[in-house]
Amino acid sequence: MGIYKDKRKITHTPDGYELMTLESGPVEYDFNWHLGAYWSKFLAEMRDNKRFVGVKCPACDRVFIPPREVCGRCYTAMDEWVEVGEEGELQGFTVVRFPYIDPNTGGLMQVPYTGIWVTLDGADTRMMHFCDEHDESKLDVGMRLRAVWEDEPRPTSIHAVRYFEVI
Amino acid sequence: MTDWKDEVEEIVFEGKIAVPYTWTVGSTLSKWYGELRDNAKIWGNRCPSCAKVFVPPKIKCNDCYKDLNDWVMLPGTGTVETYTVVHYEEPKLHPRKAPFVYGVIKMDGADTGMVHLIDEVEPEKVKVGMRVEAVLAEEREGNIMDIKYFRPIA
Amino acid sequence: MGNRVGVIGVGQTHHASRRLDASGVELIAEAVTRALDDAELTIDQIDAVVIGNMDHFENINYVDMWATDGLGSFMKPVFKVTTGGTTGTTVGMCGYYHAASGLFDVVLAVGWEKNSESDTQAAIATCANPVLERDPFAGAIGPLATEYSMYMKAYGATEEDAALVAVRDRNNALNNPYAHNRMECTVEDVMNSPMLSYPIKFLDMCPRSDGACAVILASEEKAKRLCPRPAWIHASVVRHDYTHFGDLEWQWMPTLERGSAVAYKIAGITDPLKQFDVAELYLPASTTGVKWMDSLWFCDKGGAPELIRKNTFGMDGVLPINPSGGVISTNPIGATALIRIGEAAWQIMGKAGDRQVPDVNKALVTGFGGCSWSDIMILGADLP
Amino acid sequence: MERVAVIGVGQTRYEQGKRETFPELVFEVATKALEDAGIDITRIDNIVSVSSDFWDGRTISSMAIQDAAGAYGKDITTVEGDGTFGVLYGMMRILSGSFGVTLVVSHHKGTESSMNGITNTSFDPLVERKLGLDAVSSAALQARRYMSKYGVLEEQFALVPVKNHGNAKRNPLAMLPMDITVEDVMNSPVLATPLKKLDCSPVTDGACALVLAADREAKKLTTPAKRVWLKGVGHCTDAYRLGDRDLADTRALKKAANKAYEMAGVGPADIDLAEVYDAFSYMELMWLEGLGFCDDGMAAGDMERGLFDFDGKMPVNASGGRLSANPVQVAGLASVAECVLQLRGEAGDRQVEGAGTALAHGINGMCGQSHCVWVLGK
Repeated sequence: MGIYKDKRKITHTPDGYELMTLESGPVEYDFNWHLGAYWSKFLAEMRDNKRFVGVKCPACDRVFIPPREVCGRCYTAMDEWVEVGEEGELQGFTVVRFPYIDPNTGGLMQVPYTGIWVTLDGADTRMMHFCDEHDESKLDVGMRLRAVWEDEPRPTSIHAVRYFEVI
Repeated sequence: MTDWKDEVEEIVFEGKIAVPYTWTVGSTLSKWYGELRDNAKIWGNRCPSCAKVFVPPKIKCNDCYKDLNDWVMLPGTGTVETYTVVHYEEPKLHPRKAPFVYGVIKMDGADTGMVHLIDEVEPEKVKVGMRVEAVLAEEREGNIMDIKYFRPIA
Repeated sequence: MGNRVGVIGVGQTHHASRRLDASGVELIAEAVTRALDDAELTIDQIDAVVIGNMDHFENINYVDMWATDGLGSFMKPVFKVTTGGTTGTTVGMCGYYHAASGLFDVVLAVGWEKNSESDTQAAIATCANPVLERDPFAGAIGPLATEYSMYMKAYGATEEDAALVAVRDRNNALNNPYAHNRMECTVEDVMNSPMLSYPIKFLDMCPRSDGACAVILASEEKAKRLCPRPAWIHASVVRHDYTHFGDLEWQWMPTLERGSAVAYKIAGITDPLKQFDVAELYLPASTTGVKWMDSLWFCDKGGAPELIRKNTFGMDGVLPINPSGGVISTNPIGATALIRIGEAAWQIMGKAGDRQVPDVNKALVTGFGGCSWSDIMILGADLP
Repeated sequence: MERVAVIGVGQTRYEQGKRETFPELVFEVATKALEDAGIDITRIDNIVSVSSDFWDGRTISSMAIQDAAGAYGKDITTVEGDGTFGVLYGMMRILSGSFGVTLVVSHHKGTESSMNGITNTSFDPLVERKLGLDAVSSAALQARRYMSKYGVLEEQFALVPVKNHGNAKRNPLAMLPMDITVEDVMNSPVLATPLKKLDCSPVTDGACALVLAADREAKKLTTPAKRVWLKGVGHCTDAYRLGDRDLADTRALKKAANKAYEMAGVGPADIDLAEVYDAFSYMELMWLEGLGFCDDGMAAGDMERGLFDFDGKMPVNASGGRLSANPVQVAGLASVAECVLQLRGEAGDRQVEGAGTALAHGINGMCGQSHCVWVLGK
C-alpha cells in the first residue's frame, strides 16, 4: 500500500510543466419551471391574499405546506385546501455567516442570513424560510414566529414574505 | 380532478443555475497546453503497447489501458475527415457568429482526429479530404483556443 | 435466485482539498489502476463498469461517457447512477446488482468528485426545490444541527459527546495514508473550533475533498477464483421516506432505523454490537456519530452517549467505527460512501494497513444523503 | 436465469409546454402503470427512477419525484441516462433475487431548459467544450462522415422523418404527426449542414413508467395477456472524443446488439418491429446497420425500398419515433413501452399485425457513444 506516490502537494509535472487550472467564467443555464396547480396556487395566495394554503391528505389528515399533489406516505392524491396560520413554531435554524455563491445569480450570497424551518399553525410539515434574527443565542427551537409580508407589489415567489420575526 | 385546477393562475418560474467552475487541467493536458502556449507546438502521445498516437493526448490508451508517457511532436497539419457548416446562432456557446465551420481533422502523425474550427475558407468550399493546418493564436492562454482554427494549406 | 457477490479489489486516490496534479479523469484512472493492482487483474477482465458523482459539482453531463479513458470502459458496458450523498453506496450497490443478476461476472464500480472545481455549498443548494426551498436552504447542516439539539434535550447528550466522536475519527485518520485531513485533535480543539450551526462546530463537520474510489465486485465463482479472501456482500438495503426537507421526522432517523433492521434480518444479525467487528459509517457530522447509534440498534433510544463515553467505538473498543477516519476526515462526495464499502472490504481482506482491526469477520457500511435517506450494506468473510 | 416481464405501462401524452411539475408527471404515469398492471403501490418493492440533474436544473433530480413514485419506506435508486438503462437496472435488481416487482419511471421537460447549453456540457470542459459544440453540431459531423463513407445522400436521410412523422399520425401520444415530403425536409431551415430542422427531433415534455416483475410474481399478479418478457439486453460504450472514433462506425452498437440477440436466442431476422433511436434522421439509418438489419452503408437503399415502413417487412418506429417526440431520458423507456403495447396487441391504429418479437434501442452521450439494446417477446 505504501507503494503509491502521494502527489497531493505537487505544483508541476515530473518534467517541469506548471499544473494549470481552467476558469469557466460565468456559466448560466436558464430554466422555465412550470409550477403546476399546487405550487402556483400556494404562491398566488401568498402574493395576492397574504395567506398560506396547504393541502390535506384524505387518508392520514395531515396538512402539507408546501402543498403538493401526493401524500408520500399514503400515496394518495390530495385535493382539499386548508388555510394555515401566518404564525408558527420555529423547528430549526442555521445562521449562515460564510458567503457562498448564489446559484441563482453566480454572485455571492448576502450573509449573514438565518435559514429557518417553521411549522405554521395548522400545518403538519415545516416550511423553509428566513428569520431576521441573526444571533443564534436569541433563537431556540419551539419559539413562536410570525410572517412579515413584503410590500405590494409582492413577488410571485416565497419572497412575498420578507422574513419571519420572533414574536 | 376538480375545478380549482382550471381556475388557478398558471405560473412559470424563471430560474437559473449560475455556478462558475475552476477545472483542474491535470498532468497530461497541462503539459500539452504548456507546450502549445509557451512553445507553439502541438504534441500527441503514443501507446507503448499498440503504438497508437493520440491528439489531444490521452491519459490512458483506449484499447490497452496503458499510461502514455511517450510524447510525439506533430506537424500541426492534417486532413478534414468530416465537417459541418453551422447556421444557427447560440451566442452563449458559439465562439463566433454563424455561419462557421467545425471539422474533425485527422492529424498527420497521429491516429486520431481533433475537433476544431475551420476558417480562412468560404464555408461552402470546405470538403472532406481537404488538407489543413493549425493556425495558432498570437496571445495564448493554455486552452483549446490557443489554436485559433485550422485553415486550408495553400 | 441471483449470484452471491464478493468485493475482490479496492483502490482509492490520495484525497485532498485540491488535487492539482489530476484532472477528474486522471483521478478516476488513479483509483481504477489501484483497484486493478489490488485485485491483480487487468482491464480486460472487467465485464462492466458503473460510475457515479454529482453533476453540478464539476458541470459534466454524461460523466459515464466523459470518463471512458479513466474508467478503461472503451467497448464495455457502462452505467451511470447518481443519488447525491449516497451516490457512493448507490454505485457499489449497482455493481453488486450487476454481478448478482448473473448478467456480468466482474464489475468495476467507481465514485469520484472534484469538489475543488466549484463552490460546493452553491452546488448543494441546487438540490433543494429551486422555487420553494433553494433560497433559504443552508445545506444539510440545518437539519443535522436541529436533530442533535433535540437529542441533547431529550436524552442528556452533550456537545462533548459529539466532540469525542470527532476526536475518534480524526485521530483514526492519522493511520490512513489516503485520508484528506490528518490531524491530531482533542476534545478541547473541537469545542473551541468556530460554531457553524449550534451545536455543530467546524471540527464536527465533514470537509470537501477531491478524490475517487474504485471497487471491483465479482460473482461467487469468479470471486473465489480471483481472490483469496473476498469480502462477501451479505445485505444491500436502501430506505427513503420524504421528498421535502420539511416533512422529515427529526426526532429520529427513520430511514436508518428501518433500513438497518431489514439488512440485519437478511444477514442474520441479532446483536449488532457483538456481531459486527468493524463499521465504516457515513457520519457527515460528529453529532450523527452519537445520535444515529440508537438508530443502528446498538442500544436503546438515548443509550448512545454512554456507549460513546465508554469508548465502545474506539479502535480498541467493542466495535471500532471508522478506522479510516470516516467522512469528517475525507469527503469527495460521489466517492465518500463507496470509500466506506472499500474500507470495510479491506478490513475483511486484512489489507487495511495501520488501521487494520484484528480478525474482522463482519462489517457494517452505511451511506447518507439527499433528504435524510439511508443505504446499508453488510459485508462478511464467510459466504452469505 | 429467472425471466422478467413487463406487466404494466403508463405514459403521458408527449407534448410541449406541459403545465405539470416533475412529480405530477411521475404520479400520473406511475398510477397509470399500476392500474395497467392491476396492482397497487404496496406490491412494488423497489423503484428505479431515471432523470438528469442537468435537464431538471436540480442536483439529485430524483429527489423531486420520490413521493410521487411511491418511494416512501422503499428501496429506490436513480439511473442517469436513457430510459433503456433504467429498464436494465430494474431487471438486474429482480434477477439478483432481492426484489420481485420494480417500478421504473422517468420524466423529462425539455421545454423548461435549453437543449444546446445542456448538451454542450457533454463535451470535455478541458478541450472541446469551449468550441461551443452541442448535440446538433456534433450530430452534423457524424452525419457528414456517414455520407462520405458510404455515399448516402441527404435526400435519403429525409426518408426517415417522412416515414416517422407519418407513423405518428396513428399514435395519439405522439407530438408531431405530419404529412411531409422529402422536399419539405430538404427545404426546412438548415441548422448545421447536412442537418436541417426536419432532420432533428423536437424538444418535448413527458413521462413514462413501467412495472417489471419476476416470473414468479408476474404469474401471480397478471394474466398472460399483460405479460411481455424481457428476453435479451446488451449495452456497450465507444470512445469519448469524437476524433477518437470513426463516427460512421457502429462497433459499440454491434457489440450491444449481438449480446442482446444472443441472450434472447434470436437474430435480426426474427425481429418483427423495432423502435430505433432517431433523434436525428441519419441515426436511424446508421443504427439499423449496427443492429444488423442491413449491411453497413445499405440502410438508405432498404429504406427507399420501404422495408422499414409501417406496412414494410419490419416496421421501424411505428410510434413515430423520437423525431415525433423526444423526451430525452424518457425516450428509451417510451420505446420499450411501445414494444410492450405492440406485443400485447394494444397498439391501436398503429398495431403491427402478428408482432411476436420486438427490439427497442436507446443511446447515451453524443453521436451514439453508448447503446442499450432490448429484445422483447410474448
